Amino acid sequence: MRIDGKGLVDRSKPIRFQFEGIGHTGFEGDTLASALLAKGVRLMGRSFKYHRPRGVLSAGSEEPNALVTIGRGAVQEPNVRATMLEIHDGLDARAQNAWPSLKLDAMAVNDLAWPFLGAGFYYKTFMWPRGFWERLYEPVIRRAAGLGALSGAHAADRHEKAYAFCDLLVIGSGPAGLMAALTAGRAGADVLLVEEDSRFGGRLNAETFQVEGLAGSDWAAQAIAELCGMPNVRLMHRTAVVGAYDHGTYAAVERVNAHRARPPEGGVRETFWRIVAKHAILAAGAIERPVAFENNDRPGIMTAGAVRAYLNRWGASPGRRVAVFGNCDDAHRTARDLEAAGVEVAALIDSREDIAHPGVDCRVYSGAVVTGSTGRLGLKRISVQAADGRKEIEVDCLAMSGGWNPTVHVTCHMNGRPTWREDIASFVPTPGSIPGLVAVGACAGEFSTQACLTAGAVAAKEVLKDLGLKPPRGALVPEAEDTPYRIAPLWAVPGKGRAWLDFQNDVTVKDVRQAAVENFRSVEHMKRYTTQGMATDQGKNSNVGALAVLADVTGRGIPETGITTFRPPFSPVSVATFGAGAQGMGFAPQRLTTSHAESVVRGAPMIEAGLWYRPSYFPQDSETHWRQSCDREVGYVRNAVGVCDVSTLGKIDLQGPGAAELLDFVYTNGFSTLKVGRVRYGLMLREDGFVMDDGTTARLGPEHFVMTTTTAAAGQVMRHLEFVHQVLCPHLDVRFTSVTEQWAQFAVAGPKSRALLNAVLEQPIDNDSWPFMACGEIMLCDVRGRLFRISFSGEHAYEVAVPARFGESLFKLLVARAEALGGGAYGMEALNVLRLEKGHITHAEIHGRTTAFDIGFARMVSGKKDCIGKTMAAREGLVDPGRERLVGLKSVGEDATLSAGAHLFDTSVAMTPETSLGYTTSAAFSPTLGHHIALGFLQHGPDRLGEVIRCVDHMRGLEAEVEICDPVFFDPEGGRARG
Amino acid sequence: MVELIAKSPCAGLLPLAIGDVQVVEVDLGVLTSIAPYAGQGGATSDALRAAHGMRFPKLNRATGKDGARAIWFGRDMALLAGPPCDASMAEHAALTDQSDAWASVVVSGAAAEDVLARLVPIDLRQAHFATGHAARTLVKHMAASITRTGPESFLILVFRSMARTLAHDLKEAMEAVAARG
Amino acid sequence: MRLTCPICGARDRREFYYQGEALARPAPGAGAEAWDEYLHLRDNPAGVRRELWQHEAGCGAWLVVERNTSTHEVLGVSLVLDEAQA
Amino acid sequence: MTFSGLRVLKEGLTGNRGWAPHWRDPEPKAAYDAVIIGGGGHGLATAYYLAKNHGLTNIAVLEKGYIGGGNIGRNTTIVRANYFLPGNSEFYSHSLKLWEGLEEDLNYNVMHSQRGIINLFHSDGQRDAFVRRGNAMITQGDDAILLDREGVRQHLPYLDFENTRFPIYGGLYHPRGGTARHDAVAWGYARGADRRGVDLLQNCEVTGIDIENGAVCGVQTTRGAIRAKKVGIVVAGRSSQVAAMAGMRLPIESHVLQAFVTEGLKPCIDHVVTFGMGHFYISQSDKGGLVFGGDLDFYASYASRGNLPTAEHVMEAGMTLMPMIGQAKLLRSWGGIMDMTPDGSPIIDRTETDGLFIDCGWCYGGFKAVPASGYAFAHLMATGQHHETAAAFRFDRFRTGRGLLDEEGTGSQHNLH
Repeated sequence: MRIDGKGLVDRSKPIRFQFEGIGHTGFEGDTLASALLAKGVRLMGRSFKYHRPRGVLSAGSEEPNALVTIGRGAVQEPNVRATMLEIHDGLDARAQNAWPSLKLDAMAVNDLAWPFLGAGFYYKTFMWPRGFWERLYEPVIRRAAGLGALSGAHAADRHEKAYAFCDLLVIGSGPAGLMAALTAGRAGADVLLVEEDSRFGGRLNAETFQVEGLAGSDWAAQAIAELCGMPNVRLMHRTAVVGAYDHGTYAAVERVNAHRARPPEGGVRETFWRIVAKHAILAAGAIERPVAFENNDRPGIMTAGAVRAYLNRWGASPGRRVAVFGNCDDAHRTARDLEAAGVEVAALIDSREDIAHPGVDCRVYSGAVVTGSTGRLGLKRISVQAADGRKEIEVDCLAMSGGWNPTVHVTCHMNGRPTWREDIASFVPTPGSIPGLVAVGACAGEFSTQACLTAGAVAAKEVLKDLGLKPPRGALVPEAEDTPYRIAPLWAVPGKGRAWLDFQNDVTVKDVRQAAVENFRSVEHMKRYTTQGMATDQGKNSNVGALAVLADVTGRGIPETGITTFRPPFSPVSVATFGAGAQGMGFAPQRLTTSHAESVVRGAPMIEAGLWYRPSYFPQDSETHWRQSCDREVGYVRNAVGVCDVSTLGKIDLQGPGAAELLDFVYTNGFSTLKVGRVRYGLMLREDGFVMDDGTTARLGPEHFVMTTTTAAAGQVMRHLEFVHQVLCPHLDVRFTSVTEQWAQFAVAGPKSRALLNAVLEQPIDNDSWPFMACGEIMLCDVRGRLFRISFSGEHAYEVAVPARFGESLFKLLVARAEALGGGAYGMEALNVLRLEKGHITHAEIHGRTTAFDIGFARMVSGKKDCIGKTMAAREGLVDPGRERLVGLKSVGEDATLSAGAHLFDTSVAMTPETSLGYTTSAAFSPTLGHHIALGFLQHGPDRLGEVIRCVDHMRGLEAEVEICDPVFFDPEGGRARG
Repeated sequence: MVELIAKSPCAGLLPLAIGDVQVVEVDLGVLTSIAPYAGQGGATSDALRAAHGMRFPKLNRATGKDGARAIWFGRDMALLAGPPCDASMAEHAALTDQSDAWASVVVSGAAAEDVLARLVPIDLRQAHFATGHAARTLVKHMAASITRTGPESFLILVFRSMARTLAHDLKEAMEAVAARG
Repeated sequence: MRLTCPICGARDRREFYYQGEALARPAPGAGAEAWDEYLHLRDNPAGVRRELWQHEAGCGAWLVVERNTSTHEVLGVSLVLDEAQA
Repeated sequence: MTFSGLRVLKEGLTGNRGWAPHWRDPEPKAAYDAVIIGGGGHGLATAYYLAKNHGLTNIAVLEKGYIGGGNIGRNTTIVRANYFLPGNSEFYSHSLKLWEGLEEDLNYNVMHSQRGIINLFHSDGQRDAFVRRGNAMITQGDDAILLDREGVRQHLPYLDFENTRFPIYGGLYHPRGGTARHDAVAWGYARGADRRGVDLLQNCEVTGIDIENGAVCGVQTTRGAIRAKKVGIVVAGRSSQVAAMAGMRLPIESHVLQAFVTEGLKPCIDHVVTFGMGHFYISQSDKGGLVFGGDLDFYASYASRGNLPTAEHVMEAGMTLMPMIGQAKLLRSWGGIMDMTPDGSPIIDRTETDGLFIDCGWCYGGFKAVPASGYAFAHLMATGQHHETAAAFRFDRFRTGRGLLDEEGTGSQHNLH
């Protein structure tokens, strides 16, 4: 029922929206909850287990009952709190977890079966017959469980992340937060004030108190106006601080456009803020707690503070005839405010015997409790046990207050435990729980407006002191309401029926009692056994009540019983917001070579390799299968000349008098003996003796080297070099830096490679001027470059490097020349076949579990010097001849397909883990040899050359007899590379 | 004689102008990383001043000006941007040509700070990161060098191969900031 | 989590690479036990320990970080190179 | 009391007055034949199998807090047998077989759900690695199926197959893999052990291990001294501290692993899905929450809480792989303390002290191992001999290099597994 003249909604701005398919009108400033209550709609949801009819319990983000689904398809959002959802034109909200309709929900039969569905019932049944769990029970349970539904469509709205830094973060803009921000802001501090609500002011907007003779909400508006005028203060509303992390880092979610149907073009729905604050003041207020009595969960029963909020802020009375039930003076305000607003108050029921007169006209029952309620889809009547007997009172709304719980949650995010305060029967934050953060105001258990204002100012002054700033002069704290907070704990009203503690998860006092009986007496056990506190409100409404009931049945005090841990996030965060910027390609950078565009133009499928993209093969029109392209490209290299972009390999430039010594230490083999103008292959171990990486290193000058790494390990090797230099060998005077990106480098491989190069080099080369493993500077089309005569394919080959700006141009030139010579570009598939034919290893072989001994390179570990990994590589277990060691494999008789990942067995033995002698790492069809070849690791491998074994790939359904051979299948003498 | 055609890292990706923020690719000229050898820091700085008229930058700072700038580039390293590094420096420091290794862009405009706040995990506000300040940090997932070159302009370097991702990330941030109005 | 790099100042954890406890590399001939200790065995205290980190996405310096593994409190950060000279 | 549907019915009709404690809270005795330090999943399972398989019932489990309060109470509940190195394969294969009979064995519904696990791969190289793994699983007698891209699409149509940073090439499907209700596993073993006479001593923290001339003779606890000729240490997350009481250093560094759960949702993810390139894995609990996690925070920690960079990375992985979960809301995050070893594999071994045994180093693979770990550790404690399925989990493999079990191939840096 809307009350004329009350509330902060803008009645000149009506808004049309739908709930459950029915159109309603609300006003700008309304939430879905306030707008529906104003229309007399009380039923808004169904509970999780028993599908009980539910209405709003609260007026904030802790709401456990009124959860709805909005949007459709790609922007469908389930589990939206009606209490936080700002209505907007076209809003279409639907109830959840109800079928066929909210009013008539078939699953409500569960409520009749409640005696069989108590705490933990499912641990005791559904065990027979075996196998029925997956097939029958679980599917039924899964369908019944859950709240709202995802649409299944890819998310469509954009989200973003951002960083913010400040000297002081103020969390919450109620009286304490505003006063803290004003005090620090006026002193010139760098302040960030964040407010979860759409409107600054906190409870000042929900109460009728005056501050400095102004209405609370007006004073708040005035304070905000002053803060907006300060260049050193930033204000963020619709922003919830959801987590406190180490060293002053806070996570916050800003609902930038989440209160609209869709974000504007280019805009984001929400922003995930990483806030770094030197100091933080937590002024998050408090959350009122319900009282447990029989059927205390009916639509129309809500917290007293929520009733005041709807009445005072939104001008909407949740009922026409309201009763108020509480255990503290605070509840009396609700009766007073309602009466002042002309709403009929049927009764004020206070569980305490002696209370000061609340100053209301309605009938006051002291020492009385509400013992039950009736009304299937909404409250009709309450039963009251009063001093003068039992009463039945007709009401459509009950405002209940069990007292207030300070919002301690964020202070527990770093394992802090709150402290119990007997006088207010609540937990308060333990100082120091979050380094650099102080809690003030209601969230520190100070409940009067005056106390909140003062505490905010005092806390801010402490921060100013630490920042070395002068606090503003003059009397700062305005006059405000300062009534004491009187309460006598009332957790559960005795009774036979079910009294709800955790509304959403349907956990009742009975369930907690039963858990205790079954010896789930630890608060953690009770939580896990009953699911109390595991609903979407994470126990904000139920933890303390349930804990008190548990303490009572186990005969312990509340502090001894302890409390479960509050963990981030404070309020739920969309995965799209927390993971913003990653959908599609944003998850990791894309690295493109200079030949990328040209490769794409040539139709090459681009494959991912260590964040880079490389061409798989270059198809030609006549070709229908990648193998045809691959075989042709292999032919280029074996018979004419092929060109391949190898720029993705890591390149590290090392200079200085200590360069050679550093290389000697990181490589198993020596480099100080390498001549200037020569290249050498090097093997690099991890300190545990296994192979880390391999590659060639060229000596460009007496103290100047260029190391190449594999594409995959480039980053790891760079970090390793820094480690070795800074940590292990600081005495070495060497400097190194990555030049991977500086050079575009292309392999030119094949019998006609020199012919091709000589057509573009200013100084032609020959076998004497540029023998195998030679390197040096060259001039190529007026560009200074580098030429390395190295070969991964085993052919007469070179790698030519030019500054990257010329990469695309040179690639086109080289490919065109190659084509003129009967060759052309080749991709990763061909490159892999070529290296395999030569028995050259890649990370398929050096996969982190193989040693130099395993790959047959033991002789490459120099005996003359120490190197990283040398000692541990000599461990007895790593030099055992029985280890799986590298061999070549080729099919026997008619060619059979060999595959990588197959297991190796002796012929005619049962295939068991014990008889598995090894596995294949790489395999391909060799067009050069006309049959399949593979590399693999085999126990005693090199000692078994010539023997025939079985190669079995269950996954691909392949099996073949293979002959064990040397890993080098082609040109073992290596004459072609030298020729 | 065939001529090789040069192509800049951000060719076809930039410029971008969204809201009141602009991103343009800049040609910084020759880039040379200068890493002084042990105990050669002072000599390197003197040589740099003699040859190019600017000191070796202090930690997290840049010296020089547009056209000839020395940017602190990490532990014991600076990046000389502009003139070819004088050969005499080689006796004090390791010199490495980086001219083609980096994509260089300038982000400018009233909201440049807001745009970068979406991508960079350090405080780039004027009071904490003034003109002439330089940092090695991240731009979203990319290692980067960031230098404030003016009240509303930042010079950003990332690996050449990541130019497309840089342009994409900046564009999304600029659109989001612009949409806030 | 933030670490204060002696060169770059306070930075977010995402800029750093963590390697492990700061230990001295044994001599090549130190024996199997010494190498087993270096590579494998750890005191692994629930409290303060010295660790090796690298400011990988920043200046590239390797750091010795004194940190409490129970509270994540950082007691000190220094350059490995300075430690070597000290 | 035997649990059954009938029992639930009977109690329901009689006001649920007949329920009894799932386990007793006995006072500690002065001496036991054996004590197990640690009332987590592995410790409770050890006690259960000591009693069931070896008839040792005069034993106690010493738990410093409440039983099931360690990593068994905070994990992502995945159960699988998809290892490929000999030494691991047979162990996890045995564990899965025990899982498959666990409800009947314990008379407790641990909700073991064999919904199938799909490990996605994103390159030819990864496919080959998974093929090797799958072949090892088949050879071991377990199940594995290689799915191509279309095969994955049939199972997981909601993945982004068009516009994701690491394109999906296919997956290794392990139909018998799945999940279980983690707390119920602890409670089921606790109840099973208790019914066989084992004393479960909660709030009983071990403060010292008594050793006389090379042999263990008891422990000191916050509830008094307890004599025992055999002591088993099973305290994942605190292994180094407890081992130190016996003067041992372990090849372990403790790290934090975060996990996450969303608000309840109607069924939308029916399998366990893992995304190697993003270090991301996800399943949906029977209650409806999406349960997911990623990689370690990578710094040593006992704080059982993590920080933002890893959490963000996990969410980002989810968004590039399956953007349909964008509007699911993260409800809760937590962190567990992981015993990280130099090869990523566990230790079930005797120590240099007679009668003192240890079961540790589960990294973040401990949950699925609970049955086989308890089974093998009980065997070791009772017989002094390694159980055949766990013979490889020895200390000396690091010193000798013999029988290292490095499934990741990342080497001896503790946090890289």
